[in-house]
Amino acid sequence: MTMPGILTLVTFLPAAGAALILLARMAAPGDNPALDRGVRMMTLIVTIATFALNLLALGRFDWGSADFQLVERIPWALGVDYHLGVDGLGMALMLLTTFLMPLCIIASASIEKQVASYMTLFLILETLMLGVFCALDLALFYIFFEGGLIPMFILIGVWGGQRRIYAAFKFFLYTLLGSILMLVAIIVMAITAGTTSIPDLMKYEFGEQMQIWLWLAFFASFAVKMPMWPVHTWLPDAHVEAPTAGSVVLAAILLKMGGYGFLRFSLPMFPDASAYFTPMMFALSVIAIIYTSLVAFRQTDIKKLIAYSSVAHMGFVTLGIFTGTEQGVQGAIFQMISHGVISGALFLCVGVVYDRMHTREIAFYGGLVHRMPVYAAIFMLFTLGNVGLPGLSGFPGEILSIAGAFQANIWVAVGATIGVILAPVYGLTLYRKVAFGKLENPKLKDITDLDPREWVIFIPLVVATIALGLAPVLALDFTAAYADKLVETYRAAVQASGIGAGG
Amino acid sequence: MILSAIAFYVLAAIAVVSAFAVISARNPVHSVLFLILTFFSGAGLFVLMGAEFLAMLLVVVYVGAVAVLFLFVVMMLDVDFVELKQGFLNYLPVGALVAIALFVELALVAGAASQAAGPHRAPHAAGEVTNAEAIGRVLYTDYMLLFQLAGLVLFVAMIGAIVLTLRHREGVRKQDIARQVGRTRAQAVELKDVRPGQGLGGGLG
Amino acid sequence: MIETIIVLAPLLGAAIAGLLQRFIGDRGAMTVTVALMALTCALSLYTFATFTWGHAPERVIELFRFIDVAGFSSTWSVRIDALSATMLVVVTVVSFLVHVYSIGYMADDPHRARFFSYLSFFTFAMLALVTSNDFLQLFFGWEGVGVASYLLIGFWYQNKAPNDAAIKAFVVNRVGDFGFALGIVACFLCYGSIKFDEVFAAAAAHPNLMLLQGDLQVRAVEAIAVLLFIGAMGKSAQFFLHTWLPDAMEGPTPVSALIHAATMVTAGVFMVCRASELYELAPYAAGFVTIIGATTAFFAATVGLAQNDIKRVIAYSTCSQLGYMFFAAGVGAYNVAMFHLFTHAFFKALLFLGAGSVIHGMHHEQDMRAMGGLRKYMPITWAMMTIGTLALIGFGIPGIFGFAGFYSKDAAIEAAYGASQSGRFGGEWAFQAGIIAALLTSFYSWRLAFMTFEGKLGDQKAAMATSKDHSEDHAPEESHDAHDDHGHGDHDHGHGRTPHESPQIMLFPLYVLAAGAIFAGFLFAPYFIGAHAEDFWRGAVHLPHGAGHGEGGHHYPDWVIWAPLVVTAIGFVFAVFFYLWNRGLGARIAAYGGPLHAFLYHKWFFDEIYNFIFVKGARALGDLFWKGGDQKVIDGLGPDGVSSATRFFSRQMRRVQTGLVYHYSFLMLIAAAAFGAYAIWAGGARP
Amino acid sequence: MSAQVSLLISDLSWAQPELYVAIFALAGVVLGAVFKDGIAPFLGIVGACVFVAAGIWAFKFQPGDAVALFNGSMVVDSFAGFVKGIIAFCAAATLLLGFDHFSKTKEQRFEFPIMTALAVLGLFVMASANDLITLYVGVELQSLASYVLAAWRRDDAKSSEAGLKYFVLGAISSGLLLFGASYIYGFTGSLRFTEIAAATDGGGFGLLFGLVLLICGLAFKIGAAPFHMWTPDVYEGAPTPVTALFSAAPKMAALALLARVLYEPFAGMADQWKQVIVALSALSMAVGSVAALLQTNMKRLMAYSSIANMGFALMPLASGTPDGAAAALVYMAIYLPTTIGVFALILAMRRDGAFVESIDDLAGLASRRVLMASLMTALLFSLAGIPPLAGFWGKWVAFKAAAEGGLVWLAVLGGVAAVVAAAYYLRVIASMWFKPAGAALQAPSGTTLTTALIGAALSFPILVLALGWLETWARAAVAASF
Amino acid sequence: MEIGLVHYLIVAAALFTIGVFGIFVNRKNVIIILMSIELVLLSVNINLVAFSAFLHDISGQIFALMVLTVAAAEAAVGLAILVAYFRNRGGIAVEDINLMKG
Repeated sequence: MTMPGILTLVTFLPAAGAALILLARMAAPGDNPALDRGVRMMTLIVTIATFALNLLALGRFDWGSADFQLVERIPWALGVDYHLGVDGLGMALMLLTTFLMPLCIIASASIEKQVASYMTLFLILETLMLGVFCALDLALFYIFFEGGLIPMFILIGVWGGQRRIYAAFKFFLYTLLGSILMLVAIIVMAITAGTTSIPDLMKYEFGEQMQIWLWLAFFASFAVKMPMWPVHTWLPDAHVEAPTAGSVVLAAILLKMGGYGFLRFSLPMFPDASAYFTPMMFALSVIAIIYTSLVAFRQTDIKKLIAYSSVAHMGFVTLGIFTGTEQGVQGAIFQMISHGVISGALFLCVGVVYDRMHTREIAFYGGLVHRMPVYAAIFMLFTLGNVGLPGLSGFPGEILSIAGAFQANIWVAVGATIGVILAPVYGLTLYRKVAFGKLENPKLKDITDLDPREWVIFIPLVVATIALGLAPVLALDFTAAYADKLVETYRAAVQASGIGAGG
Repeated sequence: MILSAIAFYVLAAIAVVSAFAVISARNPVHSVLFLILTFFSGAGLFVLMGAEFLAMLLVVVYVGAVAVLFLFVVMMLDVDFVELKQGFLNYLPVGALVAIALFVELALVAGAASQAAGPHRAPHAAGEVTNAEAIGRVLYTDYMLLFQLAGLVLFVAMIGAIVLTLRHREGVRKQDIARQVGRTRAQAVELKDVRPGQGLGGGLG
Repeated sequence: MIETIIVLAPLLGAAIAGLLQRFIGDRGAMTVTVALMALTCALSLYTFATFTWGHAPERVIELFRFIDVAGFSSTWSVRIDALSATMLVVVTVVSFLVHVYSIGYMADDPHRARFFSYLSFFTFAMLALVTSNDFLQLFFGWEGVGVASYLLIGFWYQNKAPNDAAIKAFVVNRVGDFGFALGIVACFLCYGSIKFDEVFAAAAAHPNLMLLQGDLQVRAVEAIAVLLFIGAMGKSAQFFLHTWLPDAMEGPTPVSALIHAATMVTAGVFMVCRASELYELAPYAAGFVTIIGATTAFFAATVGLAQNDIKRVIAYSTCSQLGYMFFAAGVGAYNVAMFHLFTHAFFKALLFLGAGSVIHGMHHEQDMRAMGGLRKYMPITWAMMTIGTLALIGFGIPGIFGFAGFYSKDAAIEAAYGASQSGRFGGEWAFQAGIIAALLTSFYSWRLAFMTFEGKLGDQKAAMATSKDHSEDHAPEESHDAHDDHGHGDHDHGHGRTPHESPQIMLFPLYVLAAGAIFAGFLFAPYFIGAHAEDFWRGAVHLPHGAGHGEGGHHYPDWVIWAPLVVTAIGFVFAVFFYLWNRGLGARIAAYGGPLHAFLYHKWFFDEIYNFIFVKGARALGDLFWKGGDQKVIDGLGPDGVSSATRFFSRQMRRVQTGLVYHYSFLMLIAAAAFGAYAIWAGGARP
Repeated sequence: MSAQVSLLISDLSWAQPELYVAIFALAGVVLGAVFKDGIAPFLGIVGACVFVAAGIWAFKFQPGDAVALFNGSMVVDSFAGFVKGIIAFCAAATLLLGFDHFSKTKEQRFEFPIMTALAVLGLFVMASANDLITLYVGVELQSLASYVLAAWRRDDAKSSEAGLKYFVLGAISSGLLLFGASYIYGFTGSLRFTEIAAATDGGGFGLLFGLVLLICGLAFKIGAAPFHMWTPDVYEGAPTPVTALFSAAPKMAALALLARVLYEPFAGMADQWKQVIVALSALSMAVGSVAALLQTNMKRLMAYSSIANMGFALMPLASGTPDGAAAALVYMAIYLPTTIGVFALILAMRRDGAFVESIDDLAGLASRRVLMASLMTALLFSLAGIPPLAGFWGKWVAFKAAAEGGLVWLAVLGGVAAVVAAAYYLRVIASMWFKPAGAALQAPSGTTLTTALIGAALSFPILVLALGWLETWARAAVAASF
Repeated sequence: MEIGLVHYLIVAAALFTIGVFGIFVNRKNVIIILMSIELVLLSVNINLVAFSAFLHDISGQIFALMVLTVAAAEAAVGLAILVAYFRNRGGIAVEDINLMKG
C-alpha cells in the first residue's frame, strides 16, 4: 500500500475531523462553551480544507476523458475492493458537496444544543456522501449510500422541528426499504458477474430478464431517494422537520444520489431494461412534475413548498436521464447541480427567517422586504432560479431535459413543459406572500436584515447561481465526455437488443 | 411365540391405557402411580425385546427414584385437585386433532421403518452374550466419553438442585458458641432511664 | 465593440443602481442609469443610421458560449441587421425617454434607485432579445424582459393588486413560453440546431420534413411555427393570452409606456418577423397568426370601448394594435408589421406618458370619469395626447401626409386586403377586422380624449357612482385604493387639489415622442415598406412578392385605400356625439348596462372564465393531490398504511405470545406436525 | 490396555478445551465448598480466563484434517475450533458481565461460574459432536445448566417462572429431538455421523421425518420460529447476565451443530431439508421483526431481535451451498459481539442503584451520557444491518449465500424484515437521542463499558477492517471440515 | 401373528402422542407436564431399544441408557425449579405461569 490517493483524502478528511472532535470531547466532557466554539471553528476549517483538497483533485483531473480517473484500488474483504475513482459525473457532484458543506456549517450557527455531536454527525455525513460519488465498487457504493441514513436520521431527530421523530422514521424506513432491494440486486449481480467492480460491471452484459429484475430493484432504491412520484412523500416531512443545514444537505446532495444511481447503474448496466422501462419513467417523471407542482402550490409551510418543488425538479432529472440523449443526460446532470445550489440556497433563505421567528408558516410572514431588503433580493434571485429563469442556473437543465424529452417523445416533453408553467405559480406566490405585501404582523417589526455571517453564506451561492446560469458550459463541458460515452454505449446496447426506446 | 405376542399386547395395552390415565387423572398422586405402571409395562416390553439390563434400569431408576421423587414433590407442594376449566373443552378437539395427526404421521413412519429395516430379524439371536455384558463391553470403551459426560449431567443436576432449593434461612436462630461466650456486659445489657408514667415507648419513639 | 456596449451598458447601469444604491443614493442611481441609457441610445441611433444610410454590413459578434450540448448550442452574441437595428432604436429611444420621464414621475418615490435599476435591467434584457443570434438567447431575453416586467408591475409591492397582476403577467407569459420552449426544442430535433441562420437554411432545404409521434403527423415547420407563435401570443398579449396586459397597468405608468406598449409586448412581433423564413414555409401557421392577430385587433378594440381606467383603455388599444402587427406578419407583410411596430412605439409611448402626465396631474387618479376639462389645466399634455391620438387612429390623407400610424396601419390593412385577394389563409377576416377595429379605435381614442380633457372637471362623477354599484369588484376601484399610500403619501388623495401640469422633465420626452408620432411614418415609410425596402432589410425579414413597390405603385383599389380614413371619421363623429355634444350619454348608457355593455366591460368574461378553470382548477387539483393523493392514498396505503398494518400484525403476534406454556407447546407441536407432514410429503414414496 | 491408555491420552490432548473447562468446574466446586461465596469473584475471573484459554487453544490448534476422538464420539476439526473460539469468548464476556452484575446486586454465588462453565462444556461438546448420543448429551448438558441459570434468582418470581418455562419447553424440544434421533438411528442403523452419511442413500420420507424432528429440537435451542416462543419470556425473566449468555454462546453452538448435522450426515438430502430451513428462516425473520415492534422492555426487544437474527443466520444454511455454512459462521461471528455489547449496555442501565430495562428508561441518554448512547447507537445500527457497521456485512454474506443457493426471494424477504426490524432499533435510538432527558442513569461500570466498547469496536470499525480474515477463517474452517 | 418392529414402534408412537397431548392439554399443574415429558422419553427409549434389538446393534441401547440418565437428571432439575417456583408463587397452576407475555 502506497500513499493514500487524493480521493481517499478528500473523502475521509471530514471523518478524520469527526474523530478529532470526539477526542476533544473525551478530553473535555460536559457542557463547555469554549469547546463548542472550537468545534464549530474546526468543523468549518475541515470542510473548507476538504473543498480545497477537492479543488486540488480537480486540478489533476482530465476533463476530456470519459474514463474513471484518480483511481485507487486495494483488495478488501468478502470479494469487495476498496476501489475509488471519479469521472465527470462523480467529480461534479463531489464538488457540489464539498462546496456546500462549509456553507451548511456556517448556517448552523443557530444550533445550540449538543454542538459537538451535531458537527460530528455532519462531518461523518460528508464523508459518506463523498464516498457515494467516488466509490467504484458496488458494495462500497452501497455502504456509503446507505450509511448516510444514520447521521441524517439523528440530525433530523435531534435538531429537527416538532414532528421530527415521525419525519426521521419515515425518512429512514422509506429509503431503507428502497435500498435494501437494491442490496439484494447488488448481491445477485456480484454472483452473476463474479465481481462488484463498477467498471467491470459496466462491461458485463446481463441477460434481458435479469436486467429487468435488477433494474427494478435499483429503481426501488433510487426512486425513493430521488424522490420520484409516488414514493416522494417522505421528502416533505423530512425537509420540513430537518434543521436548516440538514434540509440543505438533503435537498442539495442526498437527493442527487438517486439521479447519480440512475446514471451510474441503471443506464450503463441495464440498458435493455432501461429502454424497456423508459415509458414508465417518462410517465412518472411527468406526473411528478405536474402533480407535485400543483401540490406545492397549496402548501402553507415554506419548507414544505420548497420540498415539493424539489420533487418536481427531480422529475426533470429522471426525465432527462431516460431520454437517452446527450441533451437529456447533460440536462439532468446540470439540473442536479443547479438544484443543489438553488434549493440549498432556498432552504438557507428559509433558515434565515426561521432563526429569527421560529416558524415556517407562510401566513406568519408578509412584507419582509420592508425590513429585509437584501434578504428579499436574494430570496427573489433564488426563487427566480427555482422557477427556471434563463440566465440563472435553473434554466439550462430544464431546457436541455425538455430538448432530450422532445426527441424521445413529444407528448412527454409537452407534459414536462407544463411544469415550466406551474413553477412560477407556486414559486412567485410563495415569494409574494412572504416578502411582498404590507408588513402586518407586529412580530416582524423588529426583524433584522442579513448579518455578515449570512452574507458569507449567500454570496457564493449567488455567484454560483448566476455564473452557472450565464455560462452553463462551465459545468456542461466538464460532464460532456462522460455524457457522450454514456449515451453512445447506451444507444449501442439498446440497438443491439432491439428494444425500442420510444420516439 | 404366541405367548410373547400375548405378553406384548397386554403390556402395550397397559402401557397406553395407564399413560392416558397419567394425563387424565385428576389427582396428581394417581398420575404418579399410573406413571409407575406405565414404566413397568415399558420395562416388560424391553424384556420382550431382549434388553433386560435396560428394563432393570428402568424399574430401578424410574420407579425407584424418579417416580418417588415425583410423589414426594406432589405431596410436598400439596397441590389441590383442580377442576377442568371451561376453556378446556373448546380446546380439546383441536388438541386432539393435532395429536391424531401427529400419531398418524408417526405410524406412517413406523410402517416405513419396519420395511426399511429389511427382512425381519429376531430381536435377539441365541448364543450371543447377555444384554448386560454387551452393554458393559462398549460402555466403558467406545462410549467412555458419554459415560463421563453423563456424570457431568448428573453433576449439573445436583448443583442445580442445590442452588435452587437449598437456602440458609435468615430467620433461623443458630447457636454461635464463640459469640455467646465472648460477649461482654456492655453488649448484653442496655440501661434505660424510665420516666414514670411514660413507659419505654416514649424513650424509643 | 459598439454593439456590445449597447447591450451591456444598461446592464451595468442596472447593476450599479441595484447593488450600490446604498452608497450612491437615489440621485446617483438615476444619474448613472440615465447617462448609460443616453450612451446606449446614442450608439443605437448611430448603428441604425449606419445601417439605414451607410450600408453597414450585417454582423454577428460572438461573446462566449452559453450552452453547448451535442449541437444544442447557443452563444452569447450580438447580431446586428436591419431588424435588430430597428429594434435597437425603438428600444433605446423609448427607454431613454422613459428613464428621463421617470425622474419626474417617480420624484417622490422612496425606491427610485430600485426602479431605475429595474428599468435598465429591462432594457438590457430587451436588447439581448433583439440582438440574439439563436433561439436560446432570444428566449433568455424573452424571459428576462418577462421578469423585469414582473418586477416593475409589482413595483408597489405593498399592495395586493400589483402583486397579483405581476404574478399573472409572469404566469400567462409562461403559458406562452410553454409553446416557445417546445418550439425551440422542436427546431433542434428537426433541424439539429437552434441558430437562426442554420434553422432557416435547414427548413428551406427540407420544407416537407414531418414531425412524427404516434398517430400524430404534422409538417415540422408548421408545428414549429405555431409553437413559436404561442410564445409570441403570450408576450404580445394576443387573444386567449391577453389577460395579463390590462392588469399590468398596475405598474407605474412609465413602465406601461416602455414595457407594455413600446417594447416588450412587441417582442412577439419581432420574433415572428425574425422567423419570417419559417412562417413563409408554413401557410397554416401563418394563417393562424393572421386569424389570432385579427381577432385580437377586433376584440381588444371592442373591450377598449367600455373601459373607464385611462391606462386600461390604452392597454387594450395596445393589444389591438399588436393584433394589427400580427395579422400583417401573418399575411406575409413582415416589413409592414415591423413598420407598425416602429411607429406604434412612438405614439403609444406618447399616449402612455401623456396618460401618466394626466395621472400625475390628477394625483394618481386613473378613472376617466373623475376627470374632464383637463385641457384647461394641462394644455401641453393635452396637445401631446391629441397628437398621439391622431397618430393612433392613423389620421392622414392618402398620398399627401399622415401621422405615423397612418402609414403603417393602412399598410397593414392593405396588406390584409391583398392577402384576401390572393386567397391567403385568414386574409379576409384580417381585412374586415382591420377595418372594424380602425373604426372602434377612432371611437375609443376620441372617447378617451374627450372624457379626459373636455367638459368640466368631475362632471361625470354621478355616472361613476352608479356604475360602481354594478361592478363592485372591478379593478379600477382596487387600483384606486391601492395607490393610496405609495410615494404620494404627502398628496392629499383624490380631488382635494386641482390638477396641475407636469414638470418639464416629464414633458420633454413627450415632445420627442410627439415628433416621432408625427414624422416617423412619413420619414421611414420608404425604407420599411416603400421603395428602399429591399435595400433596407437586406433579407433580414422575408419581403412579400413585389415588395419595394413605391408609394403609388401598389395595386389596391381606391376604396381600400380610403376606407380606413372613412371609418376613422365615422368613429370620430360617434365619439363627438356621445362624449362631447351629449356629454354623459355614454356614461348613462354604461350605467344602464345591458348585456352588451357588461360583456365588453367585463372583457368578454375572459378573466372570470380563466379564473374559474385555471386558478380555481389548479387550487382544487392541488388540494386534491395533496390531501387526497399524497396524504390519503400514497401515505395512507404507503408508509402510514404499511406501518399501521405492521403494527396490527405485531399486536396480533403479541396476543399469540400469551405467556402460557401450553400455548407455546401447542404451537411447537403443531409446527412439528406440520414439518413432519412436509417430510412425509417431500420424502415421496420412498420409505 | 496400554494402547487404550495412550489412545485416551492422545484423545484428551485434542480435547483440552473441554478438559480445562471441566477441571475448572470440578475444582470450583471444591473451592466453593471450602471458601463459600467469598470465592465467587475469584472464580469468575479465573473462569473467564479459562474460557479464553480454552477458546484460544481450540482456535489455534486446529488439526489439518478432522480428528475423531473417543472412538468417533467427538470430532475435532477447524469448524469446531472456530466455533469453540467464538463460544469461549462470548461466554467469557458474559461471565464477566455476570460477575459485575451480581456484585452490584450483592448476589454473588460461587456456583454461577461453575454452572456457566458446565454450560460452556455442553456447548463445546455440541460443537464437536460426532454422533447422535454426543449431540444429545451435549445439548442436555447445556440445557440443564441453562434451565438452572434462568431460574438463578430463585427469590424472584419472574426468574423462576422463566426457568420453569424454559425447562418445560426445552424438555419438549428434547423429546422431539430424541424421537427424531431414534428414527434416524432406525433408518440408518447407526448413530455415528459418518456412518449415517454413508447410509442416507438419498433419504426417504421416514429418514427425512426423523431429521425434521431433530431439526425442530435444534431450532428450539437456536430460538428460531415457530420454536421461538420461549425466547422473549425467558429473556425477560432470567437475570440479565444470564440473558446475555443465552443470547450469545448457545446460539452459536446450536447453529454450528445444526450446520454439522445438515452438512455432514445429511448432505445427501440437501434438497429435502432445504425447505425446512427456509421455512424456519423465513418465519424467524418475519416473527422476530414484526413482533418486536411494540415491545417496551429492552430484554424482550433483544429476544425478538435474536429471533430475527437467527432467521438471518439460517438463511445461508438454507442455501445448502458449501459457502452457506461459512456465511453462517461469519454472520454469527459478527452478530454475537454486537448483541453482547447491547446486553452490556442494558446491564449498565442503573438508576438509583436499581436496574432498569425499559426503552423509556433510555430517554435522553444522548444528552446525559453521550458515550453510552453512542455505543448503543452503533451497536443497534449494526444489528439493524446498516452500513458501514459490521452488521451490514452479516446481511451481505447471508444474502449472498442465499442468492447463490437460488433463494433470492428469501433474501428479499430478509431485506423487508430487516427494514421492519430497523424500525424498532430506531425506536430505541430515537428514545436515546430524540426524547427529552429523564432522570439520569448512573455511570456505567468499567466492565460493562469495556465490554460494550469492545462490542462496538468489533461492530465498527475493527471488524469491518478485519472482515477479510474472518471470512478466510470461516471458509477454511468449513472447507477443512465438511 | 408375529410381533415385529412395527408393533413396538406403534406403541412408542402412541406413548409419544399421549405424552405431548398431555403437555398441551394440561391446564392443571405443572407436575403432570413433567410426567408427560417422562412419557415422551419412555417412548423414545422404546423406539431406541426396538431399533437396537431389530438391528442387532447395541449402540441404540447405550443411547437409551443415556436418555435414562439424562431423564433422571432432568427430572431432578425440573422438580427443583418447580419447587423454587412454588415458593415464589404459592401454586403451580399452569394458567398462572404468565407473568411475562406479549
